[in-house]
Amino acid sequence: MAGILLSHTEKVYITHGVKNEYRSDGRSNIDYRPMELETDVVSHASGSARLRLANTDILVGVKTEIDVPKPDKPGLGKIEFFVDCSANATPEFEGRGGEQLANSISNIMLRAYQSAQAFNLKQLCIFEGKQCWKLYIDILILECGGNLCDAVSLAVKAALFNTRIPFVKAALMDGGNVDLQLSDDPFDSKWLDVGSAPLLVTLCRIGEKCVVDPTAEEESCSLVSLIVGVTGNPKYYNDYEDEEELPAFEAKCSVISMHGPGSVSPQNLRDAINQGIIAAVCLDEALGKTLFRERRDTEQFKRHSYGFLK
Amino acid sequence: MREVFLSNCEKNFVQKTIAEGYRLDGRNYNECRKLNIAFGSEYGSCIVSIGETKVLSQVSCEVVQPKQIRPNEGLLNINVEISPMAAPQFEANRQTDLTVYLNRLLEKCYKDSKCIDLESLCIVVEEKVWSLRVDLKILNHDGNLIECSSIATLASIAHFKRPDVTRSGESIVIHTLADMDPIPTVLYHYPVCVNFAIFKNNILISDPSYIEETVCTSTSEDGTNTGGLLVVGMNQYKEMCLLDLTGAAIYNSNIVHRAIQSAAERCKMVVDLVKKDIMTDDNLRQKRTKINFADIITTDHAQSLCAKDLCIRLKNFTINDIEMEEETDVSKSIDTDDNTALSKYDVVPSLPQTVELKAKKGASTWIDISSESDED
Amino acid sequence: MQDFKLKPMKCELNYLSKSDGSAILSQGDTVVLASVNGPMDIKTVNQSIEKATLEVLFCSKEGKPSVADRYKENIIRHTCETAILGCLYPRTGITLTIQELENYGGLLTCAVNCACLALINSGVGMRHAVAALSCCVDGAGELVLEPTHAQATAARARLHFVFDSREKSLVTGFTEGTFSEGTYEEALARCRAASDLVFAFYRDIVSNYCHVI
Amino acid sequence: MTEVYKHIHPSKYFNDYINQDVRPDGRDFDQQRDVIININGITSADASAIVKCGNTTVVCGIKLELARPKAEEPDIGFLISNVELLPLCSSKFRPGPPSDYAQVISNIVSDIVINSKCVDLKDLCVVTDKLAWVIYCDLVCLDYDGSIVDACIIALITSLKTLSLPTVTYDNETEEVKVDTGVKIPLQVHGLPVATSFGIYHKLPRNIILADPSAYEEEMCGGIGANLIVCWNKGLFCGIQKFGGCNLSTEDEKRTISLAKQRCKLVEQVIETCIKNGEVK
Amino acid sequence: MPLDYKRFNGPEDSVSYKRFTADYLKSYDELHSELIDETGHRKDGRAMDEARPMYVRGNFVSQAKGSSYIEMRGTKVVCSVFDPREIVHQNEFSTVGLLFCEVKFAPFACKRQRQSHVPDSEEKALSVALRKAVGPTVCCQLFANFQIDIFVYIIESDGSCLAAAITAAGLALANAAVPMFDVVTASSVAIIGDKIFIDPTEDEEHLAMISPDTNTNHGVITMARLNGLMQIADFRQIGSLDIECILKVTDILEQECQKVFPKIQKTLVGYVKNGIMEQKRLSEEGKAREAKLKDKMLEWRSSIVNNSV
Repeated sequence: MAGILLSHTEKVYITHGVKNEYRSDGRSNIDYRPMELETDVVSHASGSARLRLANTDILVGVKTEIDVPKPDKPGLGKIEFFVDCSANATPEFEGRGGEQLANSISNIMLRAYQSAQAFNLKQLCIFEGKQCWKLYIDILILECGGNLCDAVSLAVKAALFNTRIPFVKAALMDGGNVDLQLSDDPFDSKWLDVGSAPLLVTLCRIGEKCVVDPTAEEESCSLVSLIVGVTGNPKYYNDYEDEEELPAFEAKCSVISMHGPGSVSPQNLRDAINQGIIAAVCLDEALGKTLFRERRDTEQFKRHSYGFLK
Repeated sequence: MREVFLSNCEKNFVQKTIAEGYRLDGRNYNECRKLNIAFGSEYGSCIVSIGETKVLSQVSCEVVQPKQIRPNEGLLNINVEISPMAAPQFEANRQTDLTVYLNRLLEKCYKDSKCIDLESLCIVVEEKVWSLRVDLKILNHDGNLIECSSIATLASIAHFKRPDVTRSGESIVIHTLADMDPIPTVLYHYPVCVNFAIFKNNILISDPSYIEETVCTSTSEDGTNTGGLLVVGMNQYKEMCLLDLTGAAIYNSNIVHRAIQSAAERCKMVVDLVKKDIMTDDNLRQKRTKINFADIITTDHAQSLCAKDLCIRLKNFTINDIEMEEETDVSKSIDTDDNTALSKYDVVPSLPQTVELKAKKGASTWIDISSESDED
Repeated sequence: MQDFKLKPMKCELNYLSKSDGSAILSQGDTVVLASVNGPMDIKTVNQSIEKATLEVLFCSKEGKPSVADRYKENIIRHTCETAILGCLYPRTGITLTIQELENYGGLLTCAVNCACLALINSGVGMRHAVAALSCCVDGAGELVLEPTHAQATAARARLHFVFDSREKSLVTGFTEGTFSEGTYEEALARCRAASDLVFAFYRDIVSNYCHVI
Repeated sequence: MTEVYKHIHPSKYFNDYINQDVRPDGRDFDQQRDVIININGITSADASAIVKCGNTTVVCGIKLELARPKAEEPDIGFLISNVELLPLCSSKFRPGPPSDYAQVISNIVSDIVINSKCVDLKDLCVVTDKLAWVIYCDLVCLDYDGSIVDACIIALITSLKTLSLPTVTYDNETEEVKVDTGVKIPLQVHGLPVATSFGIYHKLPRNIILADPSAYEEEMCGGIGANLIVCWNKGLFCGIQKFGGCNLSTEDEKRTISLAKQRCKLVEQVIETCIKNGEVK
Repeated sequence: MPLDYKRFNGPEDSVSYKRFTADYLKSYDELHSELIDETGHRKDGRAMDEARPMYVRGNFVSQAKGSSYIEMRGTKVVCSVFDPREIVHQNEFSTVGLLFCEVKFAPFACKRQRQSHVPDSEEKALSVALRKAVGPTVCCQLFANFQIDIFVYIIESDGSCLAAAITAAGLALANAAVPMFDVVTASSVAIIGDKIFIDPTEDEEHLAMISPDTNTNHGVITMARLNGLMQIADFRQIGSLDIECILKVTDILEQECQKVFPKIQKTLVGYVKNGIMEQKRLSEEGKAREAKLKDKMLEWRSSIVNNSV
């Protein structure tokens, strides 16, 4: 993707490593690299997050706007993803170079969030058929170090978790217009329910095996990769009194998509999907626990802010 | 845009002559070419020419929804277009840096200076306002485009009249021009952009021609650039609304000073002319005289393409000398002709050094060579 | 014979100094400005090894491009392509730019005539000159040659023809509205006869300039 | 072998055929290609027609919409027709917004429909100044093999003839609109304009008129598109357009007009039978 | 939105009349009950696991190098492929050829709303998916620095558009004699709860995209398969499905793709046969002509000999 030039021998080295479940940075095939996550980094946005996964750097901002719902979906809000591949990430993104990549990422995010079981747009409704919230999710790719999709989905979920939307009172006026009343208190707002929002896991097929969280070098060794979007478990994102009473959770696929010029055998595909779901569930648990702990800390003014933009 | 190359000898020659106090067309440093404004049959259309530079401007209006942040203001859009008509190096339907530059300067000068009462363009708050669109077409590019297009913008906006509107309850009625007298646009002040070329960091030249503009912004032979273009936007009250410099940095503050002073004079002159011309035009319209762009066509006067190249400075000759020499083949009717058939070049005092070829149907050709001393 | 009166025509050549050839023409109240540049170097993709590529650009007064403008460009391009001896200038481009100044009916015929004058003025080699004329069928079914603005807008049909100067054969034709076969033939014949007047006007203009040069 | 010859020496190849008084596809100079019409094949459109003139294939689909009429003309509806020349129909066209040529064709087709006055736009108004029908006619070329205007006009008129408008009720008080698709009224189509394209091939001593030229013939006659389009509608012309190509003499012109008239009758028959068959079904 | 200057535009506020019909907004349950009748058959009379009949032909567009047309009742797709051409605006040498795919809907293709002329995100996504699906089968290494254009036009869309587009593109590529590893076919299913709709229509797809309130499965899966090599070229799922369901559907889809395969094969073989026959006929004709010429020549020679004698 990002102008990585590898010699044939280097490629063989990586491929052989993957075959023996031992990757060049010491991980096994199902390990993620360490990542840093920070939320609430952009003060002007309703919610924001910055994620750094090894060399991949993503900044996500969520903006809210009041809009009119679609005529055929009167009870639902709207969500829109916009990916900007900054030319800082790699010189190839200069001009319109990153457009294709940006389109494919925003497209897969949109598809992943389409199902109500992944993200319920009903919570964005203000007045059925008249007014709703529209979420603009701006994704800025600051640096490319492989595995963009996973990083983007993590950052988006974190940013949405961090998003507050103000309480609005709506009343129907004469002539079919809706009167909106916004509270004067900026803290009079609600959190979005994002527990079930999906995470994407990219499985890169190298040789005959699949690895998660590929580095840029590994990506260039692979002909085909599979992206699996898996819904999250709300348990980790909320403070339930009694966990026993929750309905049994089952991770579901909200999107599957293939990339790259190669093809896979049916058995490979099945294994990869299985592997992807397992990885996503682990990832979701880690993310949920971290975010929830952070929110609790913030509420108790214990939060230490660090990192850039702050 | 195709690239235009300027030869070194051309560049050097221009720089040298200007340093010596001469300009190619014989003007003084602060002398401008002849400014002419011609109005078309519709309100808000005019062709402005400064010398050979010609710009067509047309104002049109339509009813639109206002912007949410300014619900009680109308809109103003300025749109500059440079087609291959202006000069061969331009390509069709392609925006060049020059187009963007001109557009931006004009927007600064007319939108950001708030010279137009946008609130008077409002019909129904938050629902309907007039949107004015100024379309500028560069017809001929012979330097000083910014000044010419700024005068064209000003003249056409000042000349423009929008249809009258009456409100009856919810609905609005837009009257045709025949129905009800149209309403002129309210202008708080009349800003004009004046363009100067700077040579050698201390020579200030008003109304630069195409070649002067090109030379002053290009690097000289020794690789340094000591010239540039300075645009001053100013209204008739000597209030500045725009200052823009392209080219080399100025280390001589005096030059800006001089430019502003000179611009003030020029603005006054231009605004007066615009106002006067609009007045005359209005009077003519009241008398139901037909005004049309066809009026700018002069038929009794033919100019050959090479006339431009014959612009030479003949200081040491007087017209009498030449007439003596050429008496044999010059027709007797020169003097009478000069007085009766006024062609646009005969009345141009700022172009005294042109050598011109003139033909009348049926008459034999004759040559008229005039010089500065003759004009004096 | 009264039908053979055309609208007053006025023309100035070399109106623009930067173009290789230019003309401003008024026919009645309609005024058009045309400029010709070329033959000059163009992009390799647009080059033709057999003849010069003619590019026509029609600019309406109010600036917004429209589908109808492209149609006008197409008509002018086709007309001028037959008139120009393009094979003299292979691998080059000729740009013809037309600017509408005033439109009081008959804009397209005026534009074609103006384009022809500008081409003559530019010195591009030409097979023949072209003359465009229009004619309309009024409410009573009568033919009116070179109608005024009011007549043209009220007319049932408007027919426009372009003829060449050598054989007076039809180069281009375009019509608006509905009309019968008889009307068409009469209109064609009448316009063809009247085209002489336009050519005479061209000759006048050109001879004027011959004296100068 | 012939294919190679055609590629290497396209004009000579063509000339060889013309010298034998036959066209490369075996037709006579005056002969037109067969017309095949299929109506209402596209169920997602409100009316549709697929027309094949030889290889040239055009699909017309009509979509109905409702809108407020223009303030200046409150009692008329809209008829919007556009021609799309897809990149898939010929290698001459590239993806992206319509080329200049596509715009010219759109303009010609739309002019013919307006000039022939075959649809009275006043019929399309539901409530004056409040509601009117918008008929979007999208003409899509699937195979470009010349004489595109002919095929477009046939497709457009045929689909207009099969179009019927649902009934609309408009409540003046609440501004509520109700549409009943159960009851439909056929649209009144007056007249039946038929366009006939000709190519004019330059040849000494006499130019040759080619009726219904194919894409290759059009190219030989001076570039993309037909040279002469004659549109005949119930005894009247509603458009004669000639662009470029060689100049046209008076006799040639007479012949094209008589050919256009003949063609008009033929096409009329085809359309009528097609619609009748459709109704029977 | 900026106005499109290159087309005739209707009024900006126009809306489809279907918005005002009585059955515009139906509840989920209503729509759900309409899909299947009491006997377990679908609206159009098919069984759940029955695909629509498919009409396939090649050589549809005379001007293209290769083309195809596929009709599955309400879904009609045209595809054409052109000669490889040099990549424009490319500075570097690329060792593999490029595929350029464009999928477009006709403005009147969808039942509900008029499609805009400007490519929307769905068209872009379909184009990307198509490129992914046909990419593995084209021998791109054979035409370095060139690109092959594949244009797909959906004249009418009634579900399973992507599957139809991929199958059509596969056929058109083969028809254009582009070197390929294998024939690619595609098929799709819609899942609503425990029901699996093979080759879904627009209504079925639409419903499968909406999530019911209960936490049941719903979604659409499209798979493209290289039948000879038994490889999966593309796999695309959307909705919310559990793993068992996906694995089950994968098997079903493989079988469905396999079912389409012979149809495409037959069509292709037919064209090859015709081509050979045509070639034979031409060469025979040529031989006959030559023989005739030879006779004439002999005649002429003998006449000369006779004369001279």
